[in-house]
Amino acid sequence: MRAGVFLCECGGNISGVVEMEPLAAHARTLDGVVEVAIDQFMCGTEGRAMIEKAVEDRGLDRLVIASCSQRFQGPTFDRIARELKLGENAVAFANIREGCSFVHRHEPERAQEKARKIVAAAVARARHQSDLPRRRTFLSRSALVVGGGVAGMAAAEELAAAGIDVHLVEREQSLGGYMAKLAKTFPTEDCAMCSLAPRLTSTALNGHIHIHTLTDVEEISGPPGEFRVTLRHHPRFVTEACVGCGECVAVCPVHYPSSYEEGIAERTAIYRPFANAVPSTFAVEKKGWSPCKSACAVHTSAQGYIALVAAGRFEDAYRVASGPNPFPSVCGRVCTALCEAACARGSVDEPIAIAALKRFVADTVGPTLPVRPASMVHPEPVAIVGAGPAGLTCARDLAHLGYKVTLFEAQPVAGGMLRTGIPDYRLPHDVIEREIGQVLALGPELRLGQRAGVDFTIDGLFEEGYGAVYLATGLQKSAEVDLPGGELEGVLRAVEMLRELNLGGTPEVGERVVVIGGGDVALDAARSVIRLQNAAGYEPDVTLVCPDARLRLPTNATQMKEAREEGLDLEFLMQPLEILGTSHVTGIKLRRREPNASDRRQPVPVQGSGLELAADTVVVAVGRTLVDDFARGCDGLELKDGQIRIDRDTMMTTREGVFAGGDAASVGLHTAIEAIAAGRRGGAAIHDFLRGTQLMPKCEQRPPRARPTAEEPAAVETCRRIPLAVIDGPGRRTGWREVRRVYSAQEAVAEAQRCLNCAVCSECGCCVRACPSGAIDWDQTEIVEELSVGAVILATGHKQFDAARKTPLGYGRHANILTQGQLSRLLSAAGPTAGELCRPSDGAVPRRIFMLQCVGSRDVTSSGNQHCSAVCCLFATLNASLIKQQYPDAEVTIGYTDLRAPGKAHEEYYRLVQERGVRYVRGRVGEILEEKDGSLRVRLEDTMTGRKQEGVYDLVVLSAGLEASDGTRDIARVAGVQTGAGGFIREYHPKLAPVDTQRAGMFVAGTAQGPKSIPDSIAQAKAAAARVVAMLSSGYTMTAAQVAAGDPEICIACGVCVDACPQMAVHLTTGTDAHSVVDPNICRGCGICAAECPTGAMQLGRYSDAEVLAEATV
Amino acid sequence: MSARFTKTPDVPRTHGGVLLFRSCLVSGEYPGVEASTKWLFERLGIEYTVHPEQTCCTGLGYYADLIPIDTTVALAARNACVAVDDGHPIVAYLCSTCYAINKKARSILTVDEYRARTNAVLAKVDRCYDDRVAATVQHRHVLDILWGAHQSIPGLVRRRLDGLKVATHPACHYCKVFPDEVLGSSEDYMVPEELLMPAGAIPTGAYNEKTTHCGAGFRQRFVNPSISLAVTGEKLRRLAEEQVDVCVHMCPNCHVQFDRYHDIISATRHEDYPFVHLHAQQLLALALGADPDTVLGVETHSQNVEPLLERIGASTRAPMAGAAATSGGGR
Amino acid sequence: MTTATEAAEVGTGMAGGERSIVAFCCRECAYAAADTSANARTSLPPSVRLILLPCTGRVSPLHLLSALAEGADGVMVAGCLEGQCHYREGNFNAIDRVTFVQRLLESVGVEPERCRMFTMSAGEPPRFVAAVKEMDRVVGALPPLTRCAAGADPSATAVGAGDTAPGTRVGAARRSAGPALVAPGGEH
Amino acid sequence: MPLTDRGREILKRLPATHARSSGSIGCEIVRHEHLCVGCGTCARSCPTGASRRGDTFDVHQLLDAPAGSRRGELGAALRRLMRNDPSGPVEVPPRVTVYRTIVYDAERCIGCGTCARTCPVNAIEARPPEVRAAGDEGSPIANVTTAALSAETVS
Repeated sequence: MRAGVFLCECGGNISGVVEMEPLAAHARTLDGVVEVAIDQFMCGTEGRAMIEKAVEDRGLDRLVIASCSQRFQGPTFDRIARELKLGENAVAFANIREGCSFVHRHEPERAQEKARKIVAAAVARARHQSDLPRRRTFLSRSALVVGGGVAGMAAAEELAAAGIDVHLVEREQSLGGYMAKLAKTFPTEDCAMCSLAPRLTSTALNGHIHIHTLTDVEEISGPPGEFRVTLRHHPRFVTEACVGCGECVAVCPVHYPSSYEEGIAERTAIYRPFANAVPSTFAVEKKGWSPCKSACAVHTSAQGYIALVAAGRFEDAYRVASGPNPFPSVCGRVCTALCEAACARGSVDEPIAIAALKRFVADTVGPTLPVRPASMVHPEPVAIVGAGPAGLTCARDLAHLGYKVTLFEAQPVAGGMLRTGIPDYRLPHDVIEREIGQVLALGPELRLGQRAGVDFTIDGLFEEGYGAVYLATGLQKSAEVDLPGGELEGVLRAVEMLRELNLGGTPEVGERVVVIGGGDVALDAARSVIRLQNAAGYEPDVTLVCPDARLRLPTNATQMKEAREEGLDLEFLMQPLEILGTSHVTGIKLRRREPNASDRRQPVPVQGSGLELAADTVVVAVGRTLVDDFARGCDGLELKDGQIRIDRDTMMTTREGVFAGGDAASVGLHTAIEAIAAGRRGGAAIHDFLRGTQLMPKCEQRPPRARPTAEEPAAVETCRRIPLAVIDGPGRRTGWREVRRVYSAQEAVAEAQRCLNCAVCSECGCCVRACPSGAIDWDQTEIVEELSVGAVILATGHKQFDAARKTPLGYGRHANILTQGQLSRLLSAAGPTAGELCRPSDGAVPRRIFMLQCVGSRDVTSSGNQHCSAVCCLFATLNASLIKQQYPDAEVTIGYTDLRAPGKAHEEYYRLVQERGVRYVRGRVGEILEEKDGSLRVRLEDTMTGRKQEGVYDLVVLSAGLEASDGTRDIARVAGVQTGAGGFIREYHPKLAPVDTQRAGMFVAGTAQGPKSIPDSIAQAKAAAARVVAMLSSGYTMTAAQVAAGDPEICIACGVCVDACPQMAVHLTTGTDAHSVVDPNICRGCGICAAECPTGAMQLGRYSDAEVLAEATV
Repeated sequence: MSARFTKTPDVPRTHGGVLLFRSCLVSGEYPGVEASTKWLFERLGIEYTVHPEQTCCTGLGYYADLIPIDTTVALAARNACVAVDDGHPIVAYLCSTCYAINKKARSILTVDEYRARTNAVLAKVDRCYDDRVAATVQHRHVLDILWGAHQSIPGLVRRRLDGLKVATHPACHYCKVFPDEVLGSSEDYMVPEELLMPAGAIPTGAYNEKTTHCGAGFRQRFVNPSISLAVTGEKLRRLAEEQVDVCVHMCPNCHVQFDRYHDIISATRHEDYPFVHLHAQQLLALALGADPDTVLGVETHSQNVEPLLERIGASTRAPMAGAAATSGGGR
Repeated sequence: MTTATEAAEVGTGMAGGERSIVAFCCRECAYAAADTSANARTSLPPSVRLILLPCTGRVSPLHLLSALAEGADGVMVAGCLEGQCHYREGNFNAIDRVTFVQRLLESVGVEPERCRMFTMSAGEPPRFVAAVKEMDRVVGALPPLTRCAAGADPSATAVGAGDTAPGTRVGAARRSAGPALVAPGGEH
Repeated sequence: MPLTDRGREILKRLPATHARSSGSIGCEIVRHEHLCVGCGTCARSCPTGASRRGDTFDVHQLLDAPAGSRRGELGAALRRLMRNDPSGPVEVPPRVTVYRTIVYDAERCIGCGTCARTCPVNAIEARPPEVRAAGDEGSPIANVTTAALSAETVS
C-alpha cells in the first residue's frame, strides 16, 4: 500500500485543539504511509490540488483523509479518488473534528492522543481496502402502473409528463376505480365525476400511456430497472369498431347485479359501467357456456331463450331455440333434457323447466313464422337417404348453405321414429308434420316410398349426378327375439306395431298383454296397448316386464310415473324364458333375477324363481336393428355390428362421398337430439367435402363451463318450479290427447325468471344482430403479453368492508339498510334513481335517516378490522349534507364513536354540516331491528349523556370501513411485497419512505397502502411517480459499491444469509458447488448477512471484516 | 324463505372419553333432555359415562351471588379431577351455565396462586388439580360433541321434520362468555338448526333480537319478576314474528323461563305465540325416531307439545287416522 | 467550557486516560446524533472512539470480542430505535448479538457490562451523549481488563484443560452388544 | 438414500430403535463439536429430526475451534480475555442462529449417515456397522417379520 495522509486544519476547528505537526510526524511513522500533507481546508481547491500532486508525484494508491465527519465530506473525497482513477474504495476517513477536536476541546493533550489513534485506525483500515466492482444496468425508460383508479391515473400522467412510457393495467372494464362511483367529494362537495372525467380523457389521449383494461398482472420477475411483467388480457368480446352507441344494451335480455352500482341496480351482460368510461367501448361479461348449453347435444343456448322468454320476447326466443335445432316443438316434448339435469338452479330448489319453456316458445311462435325458400348457390345436388330427424336436419342445414337437396324416404310419411315410433299422446303428429313442413319449405324435395337398394341404388344416385349422399336410415326393424315360441301367433314386434298404429292402423291386441323390454319403445308400446284395449272395450291389463333393474335412458322418472298412473304395472329384474302356447300365445314363462355387482351388465338368473304369466298377446321391444338393404348397390360401404362404419371425426363412411349419421351410425345414445346433432355434423361435413376444404374434425373446442359463484345461489329466494298441467291418469287412457299441457304465457315468464344467468352472457345473439358496426366478436380469447419495465407502481386501491359480516346490524337481511357506497350511488345524478333518495323496500323518500359509523373498523372482534378507515366520518357527513340540502325536512342522525375530520377544511365542513341540521350522537349500536312496516329500530347508548336512546328510522346507512381490495391482495402476492394489517401493502418506512416498498424499484400509492382520502392518494401517486422518475432519469444505474458479495470458494451454501436478508436479495445456486449470490440491484448494503455468515464467506463492500477489525483493534 | 347464514365449520369427531356432566336444572326440571342426549350419544356411537362423584357446578349459586368464587373454583377443579381420573377427560355440559362457569374456573386455575389455594383444599379429599389434569380436561357443550358427529345424522333420520320452521335461542353463557370458542358465529349461532336441517327442518337464521337474553337472569326471575317476564315476552314476540314452529334451546335455565311462563305471558299480554319450546337434543332425538314419552319426557313440559308430535307423526296418544305414518316410533 | 463536574466524573478505578472504549455506530441514527452533538460542541469523555458502520446489523460477535481482546476495555454498539432501523431489522439483530456476547463474557468470568447496546434516534443527540457517558462511567468503574498474551497456551491460565483429543460427542445409539465408545474428551 | 417427504413422515413415526435393532443397518454417528461451524445443514437434512438446532451454545466449541476458522478467531479472542473456564452452555437469543450447539438425539437417529454426508466441514463422522456373520440372530432387515413391523406401527 502507498498511502497519503492528508491532515486538514479545518480553519482552526481542528488545529485549534490538535497540533498538526506532531500528528503529521506520527503519521509518517506508520508503515505504508509515503506522504503526509497538511492544509487549512483539505476539502477546498487548494487541498484538492495538493492531493492530485501527491498522487501523481508519489504514485499513491490510498488516501487517508483526516478531517471532518465522513457523513459530511465523504462524497467529496470519494469523487476525487474516482476522478484520480484510484477506484471505488481508495479513501479512508479519520474523523478528527466531530470525533475528536470538537468534543475534547478542554483536554488538548488527550485530544492529541486520540487524534493519533484515529489516524492510525484509518491507516490500518486503508491497508485492507480493495477496489470494488460496480456494474452498470440499463433501465428501460418505462413503468408499469397497476390499478386504474384516481391514484393510478395521477401517477401515470405524471410519469408520462416526464417522458416515461407507462403501461396502465386495470382489472375492471374501465378506468376510474372507486372515485367514479361517488356522487360528490368532501369537503368541497364538488361532483366526483366532474373532477375525474378530465383525468380520464387526458389519460386516454396521452400518447405515452398504454391502457390495458380487463387485464391481470400474472407475474413480475427480474431485477429493478428491467422487470419482466406477464399480463393476461381477458377477452372483451367487443372490437375497436364499437362507437359506444348502446344499441346492444337495449336488446340484451340478461339482468345481472352491477358491481359499479354497488348491487342496488342491475345491468345487462353487454354493458359500460358509466357514461364517460374509458375506454368507451362496451364489454360482454361471458363466463363461457352455461351448464345447460354445455350439456345439450346441439349446444342450444338454453339460457339465451330462457332470458328472452323472461323478457317476454318470444320471437327472439324462438329464433335462439330453433337456430341449432329444426325440431324445437318435438324436442320440447320428447327430449331427455340433459340440460335440466345440469341446471345450477337444481342446487337451490328445482331445475328450470327448460324443455317445457322450449315447447311453449316453439308452439306459440313456430306456426306464425313464414319460411322463405333458401336460394340455391352450389351446383352439386345432395341426396339424403332417410327423412328422420338426422336426415331432415342435414337437409335443412344444406338448404341454408344453398344446396339442392333430395330426401328419399322408404315409409309413406317423413319423420322417422319421431313420426312412426312415438304415439300421439306424447308427440302429436300435427306437431312433427308442421316442423317437417317448415324444413321442406326451405326447398329440399321429399320423395316418399323410395327404399334405397330397392327402388334406387346409392351408386345410381352418383351416376345421376348427386355430389354426396347422407345415409340417415335409422333403425327401423325390431331386434330378433331368441325366445322359444317367438314365432307363435299373438307375438307382436313393438316397432312394427307402433308404426302400424302411427300410420293410422289399429293393431288388435288381446285382453291380457305382456310387453317385454326396458327402453322408451317398450314404454310407448305398453301405454299404446292400454289405450287400444280401452278403445276395444277391454279393461286395460298390461304388464311391462323389464329384464334390468331400471328403465334405460332416454326414459325418465316422469314418464314412468305417468305410465303407472295410467294403470301399467311394471316388473323389474324379470328375465323372459319362453313364450307358451301351441299356435296362439297363452302365457309367458319368466324367472326373477338378482342384480349382480353393477346391475347394468347381465343380471344373474336366480334358480327356482320361475313363474308364469297368462297372456294372449306378447309385445317384444328389446331394441331396434338396421334395415340394411341400402347396402346393396353401394360398393365399398362397410357395416359393422349393425351400424354403418364412419370416421367419427369426418362423418364419412368407407365409401368416398357417402356420409352417415343418426341411429344408423350413432356415436352416443339413440335419442332424437343426438340424431339432430348427427344431422348438423353431417351437413357441415358434406359442405366441407363438396367445397374441397380439408375435412377438419367436427369436435368443437368447448369454452369453459360457467358456474354461478358460491354466494349467488345462496342469495336466491327459493321458489319451486311452476308445475305443468297434466290430464289426470285414468282420463288419459281414453284417448290419444297429449298428456301434458303447455305453459301459459304468464307461467312461462314466471318460470323463466327463476334462471340464475350462470354464464351472464346467454349467447342469445341479439346484440350481435343489433350492433350497427358489427363490433361484437365472440371468438376473442385470452391473450398473454410480456413486457419489460423499469419500475412498478402499485395503486390497486381498496374495497368496502362487507357489512353483512356484522350479523346483528342486519345488512342484507333488512331491506332498508344501505352502505355509504350504495347511498352515494342513490344520490348520484348519474345513479340508478338519478339522485332521488328512495327506500329500497317501498321507494318512498325516507324522512328519518340514521347513519352508523365504524362498521367493521376500530373493531377488536374477529369479524371486524382494527384500523380506523380514515374517510368514513367525512363520507357520512358529506352524504348527510347532500340529503339535508335536497330534502330539508329530512332528519339525519349520525351515530359516531369519535368524529374524525383531520384533513384541510374538514373540521370547518363538519361544523357547517352541523349547522345544516345534521344531528351527531356519540354512541355505537349493538343491534338494528326491522319492524313490520320495514322501518328500523335503532338502540344505542349516548355516551355523552349516559342515557339509552331508541329511535325508529325509515333508512339506516352503515359506514362500512375500507379493506385491501382483492386486486391489492393478488398484486401483493404476485409482486412479492409485504402486506400489513387489513391486507394493505406495507410501505418500506412509515416516515422516511412512505411510497417505497421493501422491493427496490416497486412503489405503492393510494388506498392500496392504507385508508386515505382522495387528495392524499393523489399526493402519494405523484410522490411515487417522482421516485420512479428519479430512478429512471439517468437511463442506467450503477450498482452500489457498498453491497454484499459472497466468496464462492469459502461459501458452504448453508442459506443462513438467505434467511437473514430483509430484502430477499440473496439466493443460493443449486448443484454440487452451490453458493450464495447477491443481486446488487436489490441489496441495500446493511451487512446483516455478512455478520451472520458462519464461515465469513459473505463480506460487505467498504465494511469487510478485515477493514472493520483493522479500524477497531488499532 | 330459507335463511342465509355461513355454514358452521366441521370439527373432528369425538368417538369417546366423554363425561356427561349432569345438570341440576335438567335433572330437576327436564330429565328428558338428559335422556335424549344419552339416547343420541348411543345412536351416534359416542362412548360416554355419567360419574357418581361429579357434584353440582354451583353456577346458579355463584351467579345469584350466593356462593363465593373460591367454592365454585374448588368444585370445578374437583370435577375436572374426577373426569380425568375416570379416563373421560372430555366433559360435555348439558347446561350452558355449567359450561361457562367451568371454563371460567379453568382460566382462574391457570394462576399459580389460586391453583395452590385450591389444591390445598382438594388435598383434604386427596385430589390434586395438577398440570396433567389441566392439560387433558376439555370443556365442551353437548352440542359441540353432536356437531362433531353431524355427518352421520342424515342416515339415521326416521321422522321427517319437513316444513317445520326452527329457530335457535342462543344461550348467552355459551355464546358470549367465551365468544372465540363458539362453533361458528357467536352473533348468529346456527349449530342446533344445522343439526336439524338433514331431517328437513327449515332454519330461521338471524332474526330480530336473536342475541337478546331469555330474561331469567338467575335471580331476576325471583327478585324482579315483572322485568324478567317483560324481556321474555319481548323475545316471544320476536320469535312469533318469524312464524317459527319450534324454538330450540341449549340451556335448561332458558328452557325453564320460556316453557314455564310461555302460556302465562301469552295470557297476560293477550298475544298468541303459536310455537313450542324444546331442547335441541330433544327435537333431534325425535327426528331420529326416539319415543316422546320415555326418551323426550315431554310430560314434564308446561306447554302442550302434543300438536307438534302429531304434526311430525310421533304422537303416542291418539291413533293416527289414515295419514301415511312414517316408520317411526323406535320404542 | 470545561466544568468541574465533567472532570470529576472520571471513574476512580482507572485513570481517565488509560481506558479505551470502541463504539460501533450506525450511520443513520447514532453517528448522525454524534455529529449533531459534536457540532453543538458538547464535550465527551475522550476514552470513546467511534467507528462508522452502515447499520448495527453489520456488527458481528467477532468484532466485539476482537476489539476487547486487542485492547479495548469496553465495546459499545449504538443503533436506531427499535422499529426505526433504516434497514428495517438491523438493530434487532444487533441487540441479540450483543446479548449473546454479554453471556459469552459472563461465562468466562468477564464483566458483561463491558459490552452494551444503546438505541437512539438521529434527532436525539443528548441520548447519544448520555449513552457515551454512561458507558464511560460503567467501564471506568471496572478493574482494568486483563488479557493474556495473544496466542499463549490457554492452559496456563485456564483451569482443567481437557485432553488433547478434539472434543467428540458420541451420540450413537448403544447397540446391545458392542463396546461402549470412548467417553467424549471435550466434555468438562 | 434420498428420502421422499412421505418416507420422511413415516420415519418420524417409526420408533428409531426398531429399525436399528436389526443391527445390520445404521452407522455410528460421531460428532466433532469443535469442527462444527453451526451452519445447521445436518439439522435440516436429518430425516428423523434426530439433529436439530438447540437453544444453548457450548462455549468450548469456540475455544477448541481450529485456529484458522472464524470460530477459531473468536475462540482466540475469548481465550485471551477469559478469567475462568466457561461455566456451562449459554442461553442463545432468538435472532442468533449460527452460534448454537446442535442437539443430537441418539434415540431418534437411525444412523442413515445423511448428516455426515452433507456436513460441509466434515465435523460429523459416520462409522459403518460391523457386518454380522450370516445366520446370526441379528440378521439383516430382510427377515424382520413384517408382522412385527406392522404390529408396531398399527398400535
